[in-house]
Amino acid sequence: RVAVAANAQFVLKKLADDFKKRTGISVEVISGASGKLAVQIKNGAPYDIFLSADMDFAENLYTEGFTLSKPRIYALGSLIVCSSTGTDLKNWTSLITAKSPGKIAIGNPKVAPYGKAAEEALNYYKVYQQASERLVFAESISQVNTYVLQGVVSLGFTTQSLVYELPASQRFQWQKVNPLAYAPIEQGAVLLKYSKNKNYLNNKKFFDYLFSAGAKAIFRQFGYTIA
Amino acid sequence: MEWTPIWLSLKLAAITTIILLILSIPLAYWLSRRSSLFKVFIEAILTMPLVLPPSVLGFYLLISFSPNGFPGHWLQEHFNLSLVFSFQGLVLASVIYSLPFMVSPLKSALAHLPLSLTEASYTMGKSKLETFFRVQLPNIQSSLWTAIVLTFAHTLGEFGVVLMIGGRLEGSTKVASIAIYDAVDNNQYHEANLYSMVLFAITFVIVILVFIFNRNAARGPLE
Amino acid sequence: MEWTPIWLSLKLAAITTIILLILSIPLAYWLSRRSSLFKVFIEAILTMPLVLPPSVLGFYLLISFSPNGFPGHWLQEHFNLSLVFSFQGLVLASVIYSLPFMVSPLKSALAHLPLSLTEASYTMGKSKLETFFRVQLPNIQSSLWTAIVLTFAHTLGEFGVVLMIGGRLEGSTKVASIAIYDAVDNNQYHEANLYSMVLFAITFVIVILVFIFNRNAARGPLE
Amino acid sequence: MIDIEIYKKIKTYQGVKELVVKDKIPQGSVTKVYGPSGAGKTTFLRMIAGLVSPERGRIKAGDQLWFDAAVKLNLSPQERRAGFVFQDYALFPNMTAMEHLRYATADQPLIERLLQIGKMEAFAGHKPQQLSGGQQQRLAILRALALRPKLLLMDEAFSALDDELREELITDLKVILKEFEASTIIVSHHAQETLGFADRSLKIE
Amino acid sequence: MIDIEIYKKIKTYQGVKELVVKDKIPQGSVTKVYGPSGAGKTTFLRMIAGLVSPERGRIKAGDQLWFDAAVKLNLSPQERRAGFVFQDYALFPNMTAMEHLRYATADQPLIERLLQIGKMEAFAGHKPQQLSGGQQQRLAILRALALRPKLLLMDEAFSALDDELREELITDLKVILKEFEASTIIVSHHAQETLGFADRSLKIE
Ligand SMILES: Nc1ncnc2c1ncn2[C@@H]1O[C@H](COP(=O)(O)OP(=O)(O)OP(=O)(O)O)[C@@H](O)[C@H]1O
Ligand SMILES: Nc1ncnc2c1ncn2[C@@H]1O[C@H](COP(=O)(O)OP(=O)(O)OP(=O)(O)O)[C@@H](O)[C@H]1O
Ligand SMILES: [Mg+2]
Ligand SMILES: [Mg+2]
Repeated sequence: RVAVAANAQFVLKKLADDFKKRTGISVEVISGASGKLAVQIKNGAPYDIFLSADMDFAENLYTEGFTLSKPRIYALGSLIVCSSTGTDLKNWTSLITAKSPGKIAIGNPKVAPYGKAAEEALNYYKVYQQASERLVFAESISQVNTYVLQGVVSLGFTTQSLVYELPASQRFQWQKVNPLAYAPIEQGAVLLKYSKNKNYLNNKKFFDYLFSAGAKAIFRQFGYTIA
Repeated sequence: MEWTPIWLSLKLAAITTIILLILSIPLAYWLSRRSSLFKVFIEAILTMPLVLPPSVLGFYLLISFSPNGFPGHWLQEHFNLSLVFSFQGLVLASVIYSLPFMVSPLKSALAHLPLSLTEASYTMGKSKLETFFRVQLPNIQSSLWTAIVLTFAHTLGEFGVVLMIGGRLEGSTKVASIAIYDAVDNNQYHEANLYSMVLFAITFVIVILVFIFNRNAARGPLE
Repeated sequence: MEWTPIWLSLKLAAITTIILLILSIPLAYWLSRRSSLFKVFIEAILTMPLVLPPSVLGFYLLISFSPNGFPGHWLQEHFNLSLVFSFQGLVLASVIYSLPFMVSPLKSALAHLPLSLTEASYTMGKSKLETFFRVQLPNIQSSLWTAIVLTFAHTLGEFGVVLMIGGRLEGSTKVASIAIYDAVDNNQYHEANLYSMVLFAITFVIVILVFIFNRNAARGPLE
Repeated sequence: MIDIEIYKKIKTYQGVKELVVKDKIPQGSVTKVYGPSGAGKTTFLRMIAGLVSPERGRIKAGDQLWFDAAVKLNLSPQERRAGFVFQDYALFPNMTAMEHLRYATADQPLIERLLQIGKMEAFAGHKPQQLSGGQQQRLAILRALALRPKLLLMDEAFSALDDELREELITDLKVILKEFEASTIIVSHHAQETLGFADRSLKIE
Repeated sequence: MIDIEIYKKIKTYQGVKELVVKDKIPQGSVTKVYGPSGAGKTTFLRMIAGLVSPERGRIKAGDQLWFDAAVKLNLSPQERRAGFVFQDYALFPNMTAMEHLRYATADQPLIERLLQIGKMEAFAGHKPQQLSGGQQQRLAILRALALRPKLLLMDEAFSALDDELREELITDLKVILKEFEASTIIVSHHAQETLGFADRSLKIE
């Protein structure tokens, strides 16, 4: 059983399919907010592998002794700015300074890594002040996506992988945010102590597979960069 | 710990409860009178928002009231009222979500009241309105207070809907339940405990006062 | 769309409602009898779980019943019973969370019943138990069914607590509310709508049937 | 004068029987209604007060038409404003005796006078459940009188009063009813109970 | 024989007055209790049935002690099992007449006989709110009798019955009470009502 941060669940399903094709071993994917998953793991959740949306939760589990290994970075996330209202995003900073109506959604910087990155990016471009009264803070990256796709907000900052998950019919504009504008979004994976209980070999096999060339290709395909 | 979220929560719960009182009293009255299949149908409909997970209810509300949607656009245009990411939106959502907890107990209590009380009042020339407020309502006091307490508490604890359509704006939609939720998510257990305690303490005092008041009001002068 | 989550949800709601009935009936009876300050206190306490956001309540329950904690460890040791990440855990959480919605309306309804009915039954040599089940309870039928419907619906819609202490294990803790929530989170709006519709339809039919049944039962044979 | 002609089907397990009442009640009179238990006496009073509708017939009070099945006219209980003393009293559990009377009228001197007639001064602050049966019955009578009704309907209104109290009450009632120019219809099982009060009678079977 | 000596304070706005009753009720007798409204007659019956506790005194039924303030003995209403006809009937809204009697006894022949005595056969399937006042009162009496009580307490039990019906009922009651070897205490306002029924009387003031 793999517990995965909400932002990576889509790609993980692809990986699971690929892994099954290669080895015949099936993988159950459980997604949720990283923080919540971490709390659950500390309190006995029956998960074998944990893919966090950042490093902190993975590190924390490691230092408290719930893992078999040090956390490893399985991918670096990319931040995009996006909209479904038809605006041209080439010059997105000017959209913010222009004080056009409509809200801007980012993840809650306190808990969501992409929210933190978005905040950093806004500061980097020195538009945070102007943006601040239009900002709304979503619970998670999925909620940002919902806000954007439903057109409730005119701009949103989210993960690039969203782009590859959408059906072709969806009206959607996006623009990559310069990676220099925010600290890299390192996503850490750990093999959990629980994995020893059952099918340890299969668990280990999948964990190793995450860092294989085949997996990396799939990650790239969904807009992640690999360190 | 900040006090704004707590204050916002209490304000939201109080406003919601008052609006629900105003809505539910006539609704419960209407439902309690000779029941037709149509009323049974309406009553079942009122219960439906409960069945959805709050955040999904929030999602549907979000779609309906987003500036793209017709109702949302219309409200924005004509009243400059936005129901997403605003305190008003939270009130609306809480009202929809807690409605059955107010209406149903009142309706049952009214249905249990002996018919002869209203009949006596009617023969005295009293209108249905006056009869309702001076005879029927005072005689279901205990149910009324129970409904008020449940609605108030339920609104304080609500966070699914609020999380979806609120957007965590300091001072307008970041209520206490969201603050606690964030604190837990953020490993700030101490802060979460603190918020919980304060919310508990305040609510506990309110609830106890209501119950004691209710108990004394129900008693006769000679007991 | 899969049927397992729907089926799980209905099972959870049904079991929770039955357990709550068994717990709440004596509790409501006890609370409805001459009220002391102590009872007022207990009643207020019962309302408290409502005040917390469900996921935070879930968090506290998770900590209490985790194998690390004492109660969780003890249960695991002696009964091989785990209350986290198991269906049993969901039942426990739902029971705690929905308790006031069952107890309070029943208590109010019992308190409104004329005392002379129980007195008459006592002089007939009937025990308190028999009097309760054959005189008091049948005369608050309408409140009883209302409480049952509210509890059932509320349990179906619950997802905060359930998400926290249940995880989303296929076939045991991934209930319909979580499936819908996930679908929305994954932008699978079509699937979310489908789940919502099915849940709506099933609940609507159940609720309507209960209300019609209740309405007919309340009527006399000559009406 | 109240002109009554009504037909009403009463359903029981015995089958359906038709209640037929025709009567002209002179202004200011006291009419005693009697008949076996279950004959429809209470139903009759309820039809006059407007709480139950007859199937056919008409009720005319003075020159005002209260009910006429032919023209589908049916005044509400509020419009008829008949003083009604219910067989089971129908007192309001939330009100003290004084509040009952205040609910009926704002005329404080009348309230004082009524409390005195009913010997209820000492119980003005009691709620119904703190009153004895006879006290409740007297309160029900006083409440109906407080309306200054033109028509007073009493259903077994003296059944819980002892002979002495009843006779004193009747003496006072006669005075006050004359003052109000009210007509009275009283259902009673005991011939003796309405002796010296009723001046005419009507049998219902 | 029932040996009664009780003291009970009654609180009213008039102040507190003490109700004192001392009496010895012979086995099989019918005692009529009378006195002004509000004197405490209903309270007296409730104390005997165990629904209200006196402050001081004792109640002894046969050789069984029911209440003794001195030794803090107080049997519950269930243990005393006195048949009680309440002034306001206290019928169960959820039960039909037949179900009331079945609740009291499993003895079907007795039920049939009681329904006949009360002329209630045709109403066996009615719930209280579908019964007339007199029918409700008769049901209350039948329900108390269905217990085969050794002691029957009746509070204004004939007030809603007409003279003819009451006399027939009393004739039947006397037979059945003798059969049950029951003693009876009946509160009544009307001297006439208990004529030919009560064989002794007790005044409460
Ligand atoms: N719950 C109560 N609280 C306060 N006072 C009460 C209560 N019940 C009865 N009383 C008072 O106690 C007194 C005696 O009441 P009780 O019902 O025994 O009278 P009673 O002799 O049966 O009168 P009646 O013939 O009118 O039925 C009355 O004055 C009444 O006001
Ligand atoms: N809600 C009801 N449903 C069915 N039948 C009813 C209802 N109310 C009354 N009845 C029947 O109608 C008949 C007339 O009732 P009503 O109360 O008018 O009698 P009454 O003359 O007042 O008798 P009493 O002297 O016993 O009070 C009775 O046989 C009764 O059983
Ligand atoms: Mg009658
Ligand atoms: Mg009495």
